[in-house]
Amino acid sequence: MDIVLFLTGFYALLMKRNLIKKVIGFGIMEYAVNLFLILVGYRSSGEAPILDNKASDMLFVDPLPQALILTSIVIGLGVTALMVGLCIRIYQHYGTFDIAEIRRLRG
Amino acid sequence: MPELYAVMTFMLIGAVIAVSMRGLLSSVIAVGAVGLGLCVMFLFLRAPDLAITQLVVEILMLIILIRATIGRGVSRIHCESGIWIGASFMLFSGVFILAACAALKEIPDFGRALMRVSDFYIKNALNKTGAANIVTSIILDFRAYDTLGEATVLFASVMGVLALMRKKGRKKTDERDEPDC
Amino acid sequence: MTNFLVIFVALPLFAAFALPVMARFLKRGFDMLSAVVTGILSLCALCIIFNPPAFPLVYSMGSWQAPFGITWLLDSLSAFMLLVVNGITFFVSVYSINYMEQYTGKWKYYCLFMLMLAGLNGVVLSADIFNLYVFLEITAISSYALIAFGTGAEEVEASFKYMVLGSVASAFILIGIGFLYAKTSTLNMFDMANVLSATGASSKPLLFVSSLFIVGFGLKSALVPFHAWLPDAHPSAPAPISAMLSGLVIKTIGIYALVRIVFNVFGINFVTSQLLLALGGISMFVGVILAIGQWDFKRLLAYHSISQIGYVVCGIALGTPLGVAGGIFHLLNHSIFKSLLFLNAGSVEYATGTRDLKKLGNLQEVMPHTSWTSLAASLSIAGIPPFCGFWSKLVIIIALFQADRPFYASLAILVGIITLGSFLKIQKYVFYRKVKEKFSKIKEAPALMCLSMAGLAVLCFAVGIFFKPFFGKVIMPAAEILIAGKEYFITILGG
Amino acid sequence: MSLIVKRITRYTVGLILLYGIYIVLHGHLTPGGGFAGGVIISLSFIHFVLAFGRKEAKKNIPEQFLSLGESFGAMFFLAIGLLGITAGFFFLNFIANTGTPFSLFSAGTIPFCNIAIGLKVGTGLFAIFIVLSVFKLSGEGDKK
Repeated sequence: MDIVLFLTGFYALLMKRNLIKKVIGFGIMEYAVNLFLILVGYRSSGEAPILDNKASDMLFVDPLPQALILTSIVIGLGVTALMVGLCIRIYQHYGTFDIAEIRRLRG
Repeated sequence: MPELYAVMTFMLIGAVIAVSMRGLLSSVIAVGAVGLGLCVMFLFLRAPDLAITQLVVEILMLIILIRATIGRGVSRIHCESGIWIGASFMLFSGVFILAACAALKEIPDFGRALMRVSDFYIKNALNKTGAANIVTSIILDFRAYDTLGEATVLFASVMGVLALMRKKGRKKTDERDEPDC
Repeated sequence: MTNFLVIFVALPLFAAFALPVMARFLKRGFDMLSAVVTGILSLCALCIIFNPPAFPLVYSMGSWQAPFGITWLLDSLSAFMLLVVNGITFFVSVYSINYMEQYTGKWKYYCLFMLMLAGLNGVVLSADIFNLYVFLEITAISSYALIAFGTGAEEVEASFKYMVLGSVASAFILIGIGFLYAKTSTLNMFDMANVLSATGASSKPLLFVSSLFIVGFGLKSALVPFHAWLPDAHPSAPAPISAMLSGLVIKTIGIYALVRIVFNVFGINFVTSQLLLALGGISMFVGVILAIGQWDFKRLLAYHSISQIGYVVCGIALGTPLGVAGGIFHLLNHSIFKSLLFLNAGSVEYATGTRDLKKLGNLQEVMPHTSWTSLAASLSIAGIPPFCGFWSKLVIIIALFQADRPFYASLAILVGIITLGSFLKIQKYVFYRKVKEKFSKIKEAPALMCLSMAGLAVLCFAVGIFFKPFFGKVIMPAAEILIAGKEYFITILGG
Repeated sequence: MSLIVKRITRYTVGLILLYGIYIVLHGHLTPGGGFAGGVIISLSFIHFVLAFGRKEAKKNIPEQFLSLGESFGAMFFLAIGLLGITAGFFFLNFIANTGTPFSLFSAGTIPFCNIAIGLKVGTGLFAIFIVLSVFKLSGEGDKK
């Protein structure tokens, strides 16, 4: 199911002709990747990886993928912000978000 | 885990809506719903750190996206790309799904992570670093260098946006020697 | 003294972080900063090459040992890559002191430039697969921003195209990392190689992951089915950035990372090597064919980049010692002469304001320095004997024959001939063709630009002349690491 | 924006800011951390700008401190890493195990890293927002 989500985003990123739709597709794709990573690290009946004063012998879920996802969320945010910036610049130049009309560079 | 499947279905529907909606604003909102679904998912999967981060990042991203789209002429963009590209995409996704399923069989089942390295983190986080939150102790101590990279990515994108949004890209030839800032 | 290594990432990062602050108080001077930083770094890289510490040198961040913390690995391959990256960056940053006068917001340029350098160095040194991804993203994001630095319509569009494809590539790579983590439950490359060979050869997921990585890194390095962004992105960027992108970025975050993972972590097998060889052959051929019809100076060069990357991949994918060495050597040579060519194109554009080959002509009289450096680079890329490009192409072709692949070998020879023709065209149209008195008022490019171009041209020549000791001392040890395959990483973990 | 929004914003901005700072400071004990807290801090500023408009915001938030704050945050973080070298390694947690566990002052360099990242992220994201929205107002209309 996660793969389908990934493919949905991928579809939007590659096929859609609207730039903002492409940004959205990128966002969805990134959600799918993050979801995949967190599913990898889950352990049945595990606890959230935060220690407290009491019990020491608990079963935790894998904390390492969580750290990775934290990083990848941030990277996604950075890329999205830059993409939106580019979109606005493109809109300023062409007056549209449609890539069919933004084909100055070909071949 | 029925609730996981429920949330995942919700996310999938949200994603499909976000991709297929005509109006930009509604698809932005739909993608927000997908993000919230992911946030709930993180909570179910025992990752509160990620849930908080995902929530706030989602809000920020929505604000930025809405600011970017609002007021920009939503010229209706109709026809999709050609049939050939669509067909090749279908082919590619079929192959991708098959290959991924084949590969997924080989990795450990859901809920049974191997955790060779992570056990070390769990056992030693408190007495080696003193932080109660294991995730924090990983990102800021065991793998702090990654976090430096992450901060740098953000810095790069801020600088990139600043550089992109300059008033004027190039100087005219006669004002080359003036200092700028 | 292993802490010495930290300078390669920390110094450019510190410069990048300090630049916004400096720009507030100083009006100029930050252009010198980047030249000084890269100069120091390239001196350090030279020191490592000529006075090597005991290889392989493993540096653990925060004293956490290999599978637990992030580790760096310095061996002869990464030392070689460090030399290439920092050396070329030094020349490019000297060049950009003058060239960037035509743009506004210079400190932002230098800031992004330093970030890019830090990202490249981080990728080269890293021995942790997720850390490699993070630094790859730093490089990629700063290069997206730098391509669009002119903020004109074409620049922005090319950058967007690159960004879409680049983020697809990143997503593929990240999924591949997720699979690997699920399979091996570690992120460290040494440990990963160990686990993968210990759990036996269940090759199906490994094949899937390697195809994910090939797609991802192939997108980043513009191998042919994935090359769509490169001919737009490289010409649109400012000339120093084109030189960086073409000379370093596609190699470091594409080829080097791919090769490191495929050879040293997975261990090369028959299928991947065939796949890579085919990709290399196709890119070699298609790139040069597409280049024939181009009349835009930089775009033509960009297509030639695709083709030359094909040579590199072909050589390395062979897996024989000679082939790998030839591939690595060609990587070095290509980064020298292709950056030089892009810098030449930049100074022609700087002086005349156009890069259309049909409008140029007779620049040899007014821009002598640009002309002779460009001649050296063209001869080098075309494979004329005393220059460096000849030797590496020769080595690759001999290796192809030795490995009993006459088809690829003859393809390589054919592509070499077409390349020669294509660069004769450039030389003729830009520098030697007689045209009317249109360009008589043009001045030669400013001194620092000439200086850096001359430096690179001399390098072109010197590497060709001192081919033999250089090849034996620097290239062969680097190639041996790749040949050693995953056993190499396993021994590092054990020792 | 209407009066109600402005009035409410006046109260909530401070609360959100405080909450962000809390998240940053307690990153090593509870969920959250420098990044999430930093985003919350920047969201509180963005909230303010959205409610009051840019001109009012300019009076209260000096814009030139944004990129300065960002650089200093990043440099601070790098400096913590470099200080580790004095004890032997890059990013060595050189003052680990000094405080008592589960209290605010524990875990060596981790809280400092959190503060640095929080500062950096908060100012940086706010700078992105400001730049993107300012550009929208001024730059449009010169289509080529």
